[in-house]
Amino acid sequence: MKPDFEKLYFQMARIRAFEESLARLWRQGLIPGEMHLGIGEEAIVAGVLDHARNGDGLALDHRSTPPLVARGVDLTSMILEMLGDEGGLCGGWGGHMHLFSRDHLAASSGIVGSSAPLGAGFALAADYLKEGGVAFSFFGDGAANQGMLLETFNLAVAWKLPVVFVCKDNNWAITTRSSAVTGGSLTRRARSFGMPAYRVNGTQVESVWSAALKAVTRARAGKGPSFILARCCRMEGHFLGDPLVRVFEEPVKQTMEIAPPLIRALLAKPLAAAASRCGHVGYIGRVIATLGGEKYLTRRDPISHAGGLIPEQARDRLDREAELEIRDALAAALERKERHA
Amino acid sequence: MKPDFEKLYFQMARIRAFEESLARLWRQGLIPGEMHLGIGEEAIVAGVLDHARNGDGLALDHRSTPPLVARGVDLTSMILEMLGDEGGLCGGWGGHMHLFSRDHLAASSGIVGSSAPLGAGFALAADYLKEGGVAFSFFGDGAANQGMLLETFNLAVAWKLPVVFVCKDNNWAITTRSSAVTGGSLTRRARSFGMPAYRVNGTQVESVWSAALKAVTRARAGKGPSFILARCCRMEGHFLGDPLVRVFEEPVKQTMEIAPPLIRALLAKPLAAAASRCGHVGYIGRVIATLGGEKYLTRRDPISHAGGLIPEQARDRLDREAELEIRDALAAALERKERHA
Amino acid sequence: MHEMTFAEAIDAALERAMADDERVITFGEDVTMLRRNLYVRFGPRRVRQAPISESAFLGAGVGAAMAGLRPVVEIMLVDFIAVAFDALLNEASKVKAFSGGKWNVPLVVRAACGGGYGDGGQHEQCLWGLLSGMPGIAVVVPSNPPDAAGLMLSAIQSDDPVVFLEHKLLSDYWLDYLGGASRKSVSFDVPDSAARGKVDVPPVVVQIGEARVVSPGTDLSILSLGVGVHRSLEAREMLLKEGLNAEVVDLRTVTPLDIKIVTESAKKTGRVLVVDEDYIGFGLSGEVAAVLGEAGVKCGFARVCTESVIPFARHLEDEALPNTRRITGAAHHLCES
Amino acid sequence: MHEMTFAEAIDAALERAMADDERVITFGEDVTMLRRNLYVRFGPRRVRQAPISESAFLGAGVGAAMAGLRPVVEIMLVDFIAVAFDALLNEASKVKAFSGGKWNVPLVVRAACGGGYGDGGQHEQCLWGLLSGMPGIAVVVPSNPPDAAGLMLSAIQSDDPVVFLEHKLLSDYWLDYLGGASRKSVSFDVPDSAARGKVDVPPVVVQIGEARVVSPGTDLSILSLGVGVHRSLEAREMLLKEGLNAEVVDLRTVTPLDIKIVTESAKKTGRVLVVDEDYIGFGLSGEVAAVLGEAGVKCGFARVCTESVIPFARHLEDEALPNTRRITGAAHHLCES
Ligand SMILES: Cc1ncc(C[n+]2csc(CCOP(=O)(O)OP(=O)(O)O)c2C)c(N)n1
Ligand SMILES: Cc1ncc(C[n+]2csc(CCOP(=O)(O)OP(=O)(O)O)c2C)c(N)n1
Ligand SMILES: [Mg+2]
Ligand SMILES: [Mg+2]
Repeated sequence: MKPDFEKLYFQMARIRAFEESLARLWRQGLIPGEMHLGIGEEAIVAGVLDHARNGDGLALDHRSTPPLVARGVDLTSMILEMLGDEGGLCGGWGGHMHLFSRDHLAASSGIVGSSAPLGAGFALAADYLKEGGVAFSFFGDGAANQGMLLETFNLAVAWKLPVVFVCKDNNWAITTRSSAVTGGSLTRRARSFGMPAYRVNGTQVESVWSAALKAVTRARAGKGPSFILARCCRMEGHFLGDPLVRVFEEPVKQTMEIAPPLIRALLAKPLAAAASRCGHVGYIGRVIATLGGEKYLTRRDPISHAGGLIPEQARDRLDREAELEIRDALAAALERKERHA
Repeated sequence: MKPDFEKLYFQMARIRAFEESLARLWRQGLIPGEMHLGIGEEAIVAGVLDHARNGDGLALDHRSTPPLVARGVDLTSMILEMLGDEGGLCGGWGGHMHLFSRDHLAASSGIVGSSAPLGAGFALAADYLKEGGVAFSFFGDGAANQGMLLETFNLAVAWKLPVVFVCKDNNWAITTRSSAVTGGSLTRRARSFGMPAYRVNGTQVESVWSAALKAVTRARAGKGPSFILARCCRMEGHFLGDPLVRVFEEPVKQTMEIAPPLIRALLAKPLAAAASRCGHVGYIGRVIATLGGEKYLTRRDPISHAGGLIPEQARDRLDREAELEIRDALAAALERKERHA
Repeated sequence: MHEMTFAEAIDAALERAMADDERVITFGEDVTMLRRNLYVRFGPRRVRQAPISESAFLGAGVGAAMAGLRPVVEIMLVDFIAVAFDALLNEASKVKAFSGGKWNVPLVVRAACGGGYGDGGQHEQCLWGLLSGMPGIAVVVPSNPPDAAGLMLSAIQSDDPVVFLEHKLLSDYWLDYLGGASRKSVSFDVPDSAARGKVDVPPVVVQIGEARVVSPGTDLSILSLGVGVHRSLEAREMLLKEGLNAEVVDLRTVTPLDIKIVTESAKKTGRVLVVDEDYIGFGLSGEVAAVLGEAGVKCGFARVCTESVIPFARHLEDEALPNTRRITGAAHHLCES
Repeated sequence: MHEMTFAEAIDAALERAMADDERVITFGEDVTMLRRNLYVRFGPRRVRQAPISESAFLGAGVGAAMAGLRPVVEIMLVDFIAVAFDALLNEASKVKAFSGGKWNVPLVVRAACGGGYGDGGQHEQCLWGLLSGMPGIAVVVPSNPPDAAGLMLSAIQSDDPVVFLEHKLLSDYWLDYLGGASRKSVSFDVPDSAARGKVDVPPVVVQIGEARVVSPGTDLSILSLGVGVHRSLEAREMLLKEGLNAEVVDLRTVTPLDIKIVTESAKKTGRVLVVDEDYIGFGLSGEVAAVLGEAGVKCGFARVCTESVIPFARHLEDEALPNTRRITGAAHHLCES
């Protein structure tokens, strides 16, 4: 089987355009609080969810908008939700980390790791209520160290639940490099619980798609869970306005804020340890450099890659279509918001 | 290196004698509540803790007495604790699931899985306060599915903590066969987090001893945690008075209690599913049979095995010494209790 | 009406609900044995044994409930909810609000609670106050077989999460397992009228949120629940002989609290004594004081609760948990001041 | 005295404690960045980054404290304590009792709490009531820089577990991170006097368990903590103009509650209004009512708390959390009835 690349590309373009419109709204101050975007994860989301059917469950983490866009949740009502409008998807009560669409059996949670038990629960219900139904559980590499997620791997195997675990591995959990706090390997971890695990390049939609096909087929056949580890890039920092990314964007201002206390700490008496302290400052600098770097230096944009898989003409057309769809949704949302104000 | 088999045998004999004296006290009604014995785990405890030194930490689960006996905690004060005496190890406040000896850096908890983070914490402190110190964390096969334990595997590897995880695998968690609810393999699980794992026959003290030597040596050298999976037998049911074991001990009485509601359920209307229901009754019967069977049919008594490794004369002498020590401790405890009453 | 034990009443209600509604399933550790009667009837798909992974399977219960099942998830002893607390605090109790009222979680969490049999401080807690400290869930604590059956039915029928707590001193099998009741030489202060009683077949639903005046009185109101109700009734007898006529109210539901019955009783007697086996601080007894204050009822107030970690030794435990000596003492003190 | 932000004051106290005592270490997710000043000074052994494994590392904190360290464990936002609740409920808070008083756990759990910046119901909770619902731990909630520094010192010096809660509206860096304060176009109702202030160097210890009368008054007592203190002070100004003279008390410690100051204030004014950003039910406000009742203080009682899951939309959130409109309304109502 081969994927329909135009369809996949279109989903990715829709997601990207949607995320970018959220970014604009957030920067304008129209969306409160944290805002974690899924920019960089488009290929994973599109590649996996291309296999989803009506009635399949969707358990999401704090980067929940891309899968919801892919599953066809009404875009206007999602934007209205972020804007805190009572006409929003959740009446303004959920916001960007708690998006729920009962019609799509899709739920998200801001508690890292909780999308695993939730997905297992959706899969359990499918086992009773929906012949061949599956559930998708999305989470990050940081979440893969959360106990409730690990024990869910076991539960899903023990109960042969039709769930597909998708780890979007951007190698960061906020400012912590996952490789520095994660022992062993995540695919081996998943396999050790008794399920198949696939490691794919999450910026290449076709690789994700193929792995997901195997995982979903297995689940629909009643053979139990699978795990997909998809490497990707965090292109926008942890969240919008990420202070460490800002060091790159406004180097003077941010450095003025960050540096003085560091210098004080560097020189705090007793000075005995000054040499090693310089090393510690270096570490801070390196983390900031890498974090910012991912945004500005990355060349692993999944959209460019997917765009290369289809004719240029098609790409332009799909980009336009996606732009239009998002622009319309945005306009409708803002108009309604206006009317309400 | 070779173990001192007489020393190991003596520890095992002490543990067995101690556990048996607790069983008697419990049966007499002098100890309240649940009572989980470590009978069947002697070889694991003795084999591992032979490598323990002063200042090493000990994090225990609900079968905590054997390791405490092995580490030299005062036996009289432990018995007094079980008897609820204020002169007990914990003033009568802890009881058999919450035994604490600060002097031995030994603590237990009745929450399944919590001995892992606790052991990691002891190991963390050793890293600062005790050059070459290690911590031992004991738990069961059921606990190996507990999230906090799994994430501690990762934490211990990430932080290179000097902890030795010891899983006493009796293949049961109360009435649940672990193999029925555990995916994959436990040694692979541990390895997948990035630590060495050893699978040993936990009824053969020399095998345990050798694996523990490697694990402890690694930990003391600052190279991080290891995992030991030691298969053993649950010889006394889950706890004393285990109702499923009682079916074997008082078949008529217990069957009269257990059977009627089962028969009612078997015949509950609508009867459509009666055939499969018979299968379900069969399952219940099989679990009871296996559970009881372990007690009455087992031939994997670690004590007999260890006894075979030393001259008969030595064995008799050590048995006698152990008996005497426990008898004295018991007498002292009962006397003190008497005086208090 | 059938004569049933407390435990039989609960399982009869659950069995009835499972027979009536295919969506009702139950899972948890050892449930195939603990609920073996249900297992025989309904088999391993609807009575599922779980690994020791409370956060995974309670979290899965939330998801399953959202997706259309009506799971009754067993957490064995309520103390163990600590390892799965997120599923209640941040998931189950919040879905309805987060979804703008569009999605609900018909989940029952069933757990045994309470002490009086010598298991110590990690296995004998009540925790109903703590569990009530978040909006969005109900917590019920029956004190006798018909209420137990009726509240279990209500809990299963509820469209929102309910924690159902079963006191171990009332449930013979828990006492057998954990108290070691196979021994003739141990004894427990089990209130007889509570451990057995007549239950309608099918059981009559008891609404969540409805307290009940068990014994009317005039001098003070003793508000309690679970085993505390029976300790209070015993204390009532003693107080009667000493010239005090206490009203005993069985709250039955911790949250939502039956404010009407609580305030009416307090207004009538002018004195409220809360007998609560849960910890004294920041829980049910405080909430009672607050709703009385909010209602403008200016009455005497006292409480007999558990004030420390529950000690292991039976004699220490008996003193730590509410007992008739402490209740009558507090009642006298309250009526004198 | 140095002028410091709330956040600087806390970290100054922590830095001082780390400099004075080698046994003090701190760990948690992202602490190398969140506490980068400490990291530069003390390095990766004493400022340790942790995987997202709260039950493992909080449980390890308990063990480390038992074994002789004095860990300050960061749980980022207090909401996340739910995944590590066992370490507090069944381990840290019980070791002292279980060991017969022979062993103690000098552990500080540090977490950010509170709302007012639009993050929604899983990230803005207070939970201090819930955390106080078990014997054996202390919970402190400072409302200004000197108290923040003084309570952090106390917490580290305490031989028993202390939860230290840092309100996000008072801590500029949290507001920057989570509220997106890099945007000029968003605003928060930050009480200025609280987010910055003069702090002694070294900071002066503030004893755990000591409340403080912030502004004396005669007509009613407003008891509050954290950001609520500042909302109450603002309300006090409005009430003064309307002819009501309110006393504002900053509780500072949730448990152990300062019963003396609470009852004295209540006796003096005859009316108590609890302003508590935490959930209304089964928490601090109830406990205040109960200790007043136990002390025989018959006074008016009302509370302004959070009554539902905290909604995401800023306008809904502003109504859900205690605000001056609700406080003054409740005050008038209380004084009229
Ligand atoms: C239980 C819990 N701990 C900590 C947090 C704070 N937090 C939010 S996102 C995040 C990082 C998650 O990393 P990862 O799972 O890799 O997802 P990513 O943000 O990289 O997509 C953390 C630590 C949380 N929300 N929940
Ligand atoms: C978190 C938690 N869940 C459940 C229990 C109840 N429980 C006590 S012992 C036990 C079985 C433990 O099995 P295992 O770890 O294999 O130890 P074993 O008893 O077989 O030695 C269970 C489920 C508990 N104490 N704590
Ligand atoms: Mg990540
Ligand atoms: Mg076992």
